[in-house]
Amino acid sequence: MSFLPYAVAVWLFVAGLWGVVASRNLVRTVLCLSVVQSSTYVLLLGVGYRSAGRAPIVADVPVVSKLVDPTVQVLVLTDIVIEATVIALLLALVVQAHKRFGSVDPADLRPLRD
Amino acid sequence: MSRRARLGLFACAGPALAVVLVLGFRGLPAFGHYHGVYGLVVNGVELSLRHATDMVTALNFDLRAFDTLGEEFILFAAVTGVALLLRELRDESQRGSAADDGAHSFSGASDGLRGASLLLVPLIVALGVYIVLHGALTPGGGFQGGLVLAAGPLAALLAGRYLALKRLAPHAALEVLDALGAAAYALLGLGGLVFASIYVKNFLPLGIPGHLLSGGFMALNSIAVGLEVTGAFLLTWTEFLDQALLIRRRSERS
Amino acid sequence: MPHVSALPIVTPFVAATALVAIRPLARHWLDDLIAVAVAAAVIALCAVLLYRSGSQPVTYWMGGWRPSHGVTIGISLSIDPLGAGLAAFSAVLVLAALIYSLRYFDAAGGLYHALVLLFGGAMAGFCLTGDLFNLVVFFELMGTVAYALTAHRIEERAPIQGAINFAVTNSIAGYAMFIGVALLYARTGALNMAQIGAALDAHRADPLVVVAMAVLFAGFLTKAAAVPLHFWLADAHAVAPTPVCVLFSGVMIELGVYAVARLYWVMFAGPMHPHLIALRAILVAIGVTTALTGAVMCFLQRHVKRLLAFSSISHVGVFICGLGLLGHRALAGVAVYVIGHGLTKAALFLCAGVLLHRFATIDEFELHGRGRELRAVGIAFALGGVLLAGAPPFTLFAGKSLIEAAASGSGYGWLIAVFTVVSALTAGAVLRVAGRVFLGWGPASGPDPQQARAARERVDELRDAREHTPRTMVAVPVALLAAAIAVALIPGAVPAIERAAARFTDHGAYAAWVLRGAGVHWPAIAPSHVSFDDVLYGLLSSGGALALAALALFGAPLRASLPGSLRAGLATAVAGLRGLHSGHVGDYVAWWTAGASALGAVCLLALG
Amino acid sequence: MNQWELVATVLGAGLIPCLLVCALASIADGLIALEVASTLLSTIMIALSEGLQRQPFIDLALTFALLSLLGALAFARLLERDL
Amino acid sequence: MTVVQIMALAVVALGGGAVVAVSDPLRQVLLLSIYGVALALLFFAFQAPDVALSEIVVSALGLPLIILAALRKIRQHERSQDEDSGAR
Repeated sequence: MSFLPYAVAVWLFVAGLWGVVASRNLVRTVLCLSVVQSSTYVLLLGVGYRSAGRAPIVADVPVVSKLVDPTVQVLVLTDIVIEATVIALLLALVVQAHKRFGSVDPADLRPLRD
Repeated sequence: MSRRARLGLFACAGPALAVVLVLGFRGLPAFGHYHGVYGLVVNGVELSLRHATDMVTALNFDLRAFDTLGEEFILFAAVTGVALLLRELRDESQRGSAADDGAHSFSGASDGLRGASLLLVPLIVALGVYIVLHGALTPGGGFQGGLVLAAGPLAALLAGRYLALKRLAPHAALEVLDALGAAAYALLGLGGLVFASIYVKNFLPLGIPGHLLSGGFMALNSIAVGLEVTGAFLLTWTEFLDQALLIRRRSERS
Repeated sequence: MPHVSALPIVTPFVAATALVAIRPLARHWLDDLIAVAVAAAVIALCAVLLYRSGSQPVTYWMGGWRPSHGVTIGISLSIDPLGAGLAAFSAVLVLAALIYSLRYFDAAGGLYHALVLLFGGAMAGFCLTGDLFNLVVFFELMGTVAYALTAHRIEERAPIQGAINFAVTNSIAGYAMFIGVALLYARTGALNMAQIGAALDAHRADPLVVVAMAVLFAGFLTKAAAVPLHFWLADAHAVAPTPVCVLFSGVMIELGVYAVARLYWVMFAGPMHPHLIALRAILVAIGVTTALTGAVMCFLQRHVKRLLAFSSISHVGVFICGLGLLGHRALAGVAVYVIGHGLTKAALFLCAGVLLHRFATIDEFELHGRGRELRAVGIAFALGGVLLAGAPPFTLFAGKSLIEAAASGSGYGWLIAVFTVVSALTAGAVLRVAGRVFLGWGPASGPDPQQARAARERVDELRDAREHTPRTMVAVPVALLAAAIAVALIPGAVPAIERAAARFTDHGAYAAWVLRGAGVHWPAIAPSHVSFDDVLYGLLSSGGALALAALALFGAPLRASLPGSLRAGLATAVAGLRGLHSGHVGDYVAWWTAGASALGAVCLLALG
Repeated sequence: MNQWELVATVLGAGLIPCLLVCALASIADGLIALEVASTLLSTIMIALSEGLQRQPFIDLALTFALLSLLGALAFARLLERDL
Repeated sequence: MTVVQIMALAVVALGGGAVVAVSDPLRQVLLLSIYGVALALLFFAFQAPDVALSEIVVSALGLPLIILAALRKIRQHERSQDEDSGAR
């Protein structure tokens, strides 16, 4: 049972990649990418969790209590910002792709044939 | 490659990758049994040395403030990139005359909806300000609060007339807000260099733990990030909404 | 402790925000002035760091969070001569790109300059940081900026497609890195590379460490464009604005190789030491595959920028081979080669940009003979080809002979043959283009005419009339070529790089000066000398390049005399290789998965 | 495990039917399922804050309730032609 | 490992699978939002309220708005293309 979070992370990573590979629509590609990325959140937070640990905020609990690792949470915060920005940028590209190619199927986006 | 070949390749490679990852992950400490020292030291250090009670924010804006610099500039770069990619082209035009307003954007908002949304605006803004300012004390901080702040004007945007409200917050102003927020974060770090001779050194008085202005320059960092995120998300949203609602090719008739 | 350590990163960031903030004023000359001035200032700052770190490496703890009780909780910049030198080199190329952009195209006011400066700051941060997660953050920042810059010309199709493929594959590479960071953090409880390395020293390599290394390497090798993680590169580099290509091909992909080297020597050298021979074989195999695939694809192109892009892939293969030899001499060779290649490739891209600017196409056959009037550009282009072949005694030659000497020393003497073939093919392709475009040699029509369409670009983006080429656009590539010729000829330059590489590869000393601030006494390194054999190989690859170019231009009768079955077989092989570079992002991700899982599996089997 | 966590678990399991409706039923039904999921999360977060005895975390439930309201508005307006 | 955590992990695993498996992008946006809700719950259960709050603000409003606007632009553009081809 204690492997479950890591197993979920592997599942999300590979399933998301499958979605990207199988996608016929670039919007779907982008959304599947965000699933791939979410696997890293699960992994990181799973790594830093301590049994019966409390959230690392000592406004209302004593400092000496058992706290979970705050560092991984900071890494995940950065990760989430990266997710939001990359998705915005990619969707801007997809919108332009539809203007230029008239399609968002990656199979139709082939200006360079060689 | 044909679709079939592609899926076939992945059918071999994907499970192989999963096996590789699982083999690696088996070396991880069992869930809940993590014993790294980094977090322990941080939990010990922050309250005593920096008078902050939210360790995550303290890490974000003080210990690992340099990472956050990178993070803020990723956001800034992405927004600049979106502005670059969605710029109006020569073969496009924006339908922006007053006569157009309402005809094509979000039409048909009832007065009730509009009123309710406008009532939401101050509530959301107040919440955003609260989250930004209490970053060092309770969950939240510049990023989360900034996004909530951006949601305030958005409520008005979605309920009312898109164009009329967009005139109040034009792209240029939002770009400036975004840029100033990012610059403020970088310059607060330079403050450390100037006053304490090390970049991102916390150079302000630390205050009393649990009080609003505790944690030295963390509160200011949080505000800078909040401003940047507000500008960044409002800009991104309106850029995309412009594309969806206003910008048309010259040849198109709506 | 030099106070300027953080400034090469922060100054361009602040300048970029200023450029965006003053956009409502919209003054072109102001944008240009700020951008160029800041780029020049960053070069000066990097030079200071290079000078300081030459005598003693610098550790700069951000926010003053020095390690306490042996635990690092802050972020450090760990500046050694090689890192500072690479930062300075990237800053030089940023300046070159900005000066070239002055008259090249009508850059979207302010935004373009801001993005280029952000790119420069991110590269500097990537080179200087000593923190693993910080490295990943700067990787993502470089990526975000690069995706946007690739698609700068949104009026056209190819840039959009190239940027999408670039963004998707490199984002996945970034996620793989996050997994690597999480694994190492779980094992060592640290994010500082030196401390991770010190913690890993205590144990043998177990599957967790091996997988962490494999996913991190897979991530950075994606940025470096190692086969089969390389597909995005040609799509992106062929279509990005020419000045941006200078940064992409000249230094960005090399940073991927740099990161692999840094991670290996700082973190994994301890646990991997018993498996040195196996790891060497793995990396050299990747390098050789990359070098040969890139070289063949390069020779097959008629889209000149795409040709140069594949040539970059091929040279990255050479870098990976040199790195894979896992010795300081080979690494020094790679460093010298990176400088020479970066300057030469930048100059070649800029010459291609002149053609594009003037004739609105970059197709080799459409340009047939039209370059006659651009004599200076033609000479520069051909000279670039000769340099790329590794002709003695210039910089590329100096780097290659160092790698080759190291290869013979560690039982990989056959790599010399690979390098010779690779240099001959990539330089031969460039010389062929030079002959066809600037001298009008060879036939004026070629295979795959549908490629020509992709090579044309719209006219109305450009600010200047097409009748003449602005002087800065010729001066910049000429200056870069002059530098490519001169660097290795400066007395003491190559030995200095050898010393820097020897420091770079000293696993124990790195941990000592980063974690304990210990003074470091470097052992003296006997400088290596160019042997007669090296000159011979250099001449051989240059001669091979000339012969291949001549064969491609005038060899039609010879090719026709080959037996039909052989020709058909070759054509099928070529079509198959091209078919792999389909431009379909799903294909690329499938290949990425295959490459990453293969790397992981091989590492687990050979190193576990 | 106290009664609050039990409540949270039961309500959390309610997210699964929401996923099913979204995946299989019409878009309009999916939108409603999303609203149900939002309500569920707000409630779960309140329950968990009580269960863990960390009352300040109720902030999260409040923020989410407000934002999901706006999110629903955004969905409704931008999907108006597809409903 | 608590029951809440197991439940949250299960919902996340299912949700991620659902987002990947569905092919209609519009449906995917809805699923992605619910997936975001599930992730926020997971983060909360993992004692990471800061991260949960980030996920909430991003997945409740930040991203769906962008994706929906992009989809609407694509559909509007498709319609105008159909009109163009119909007129010819």
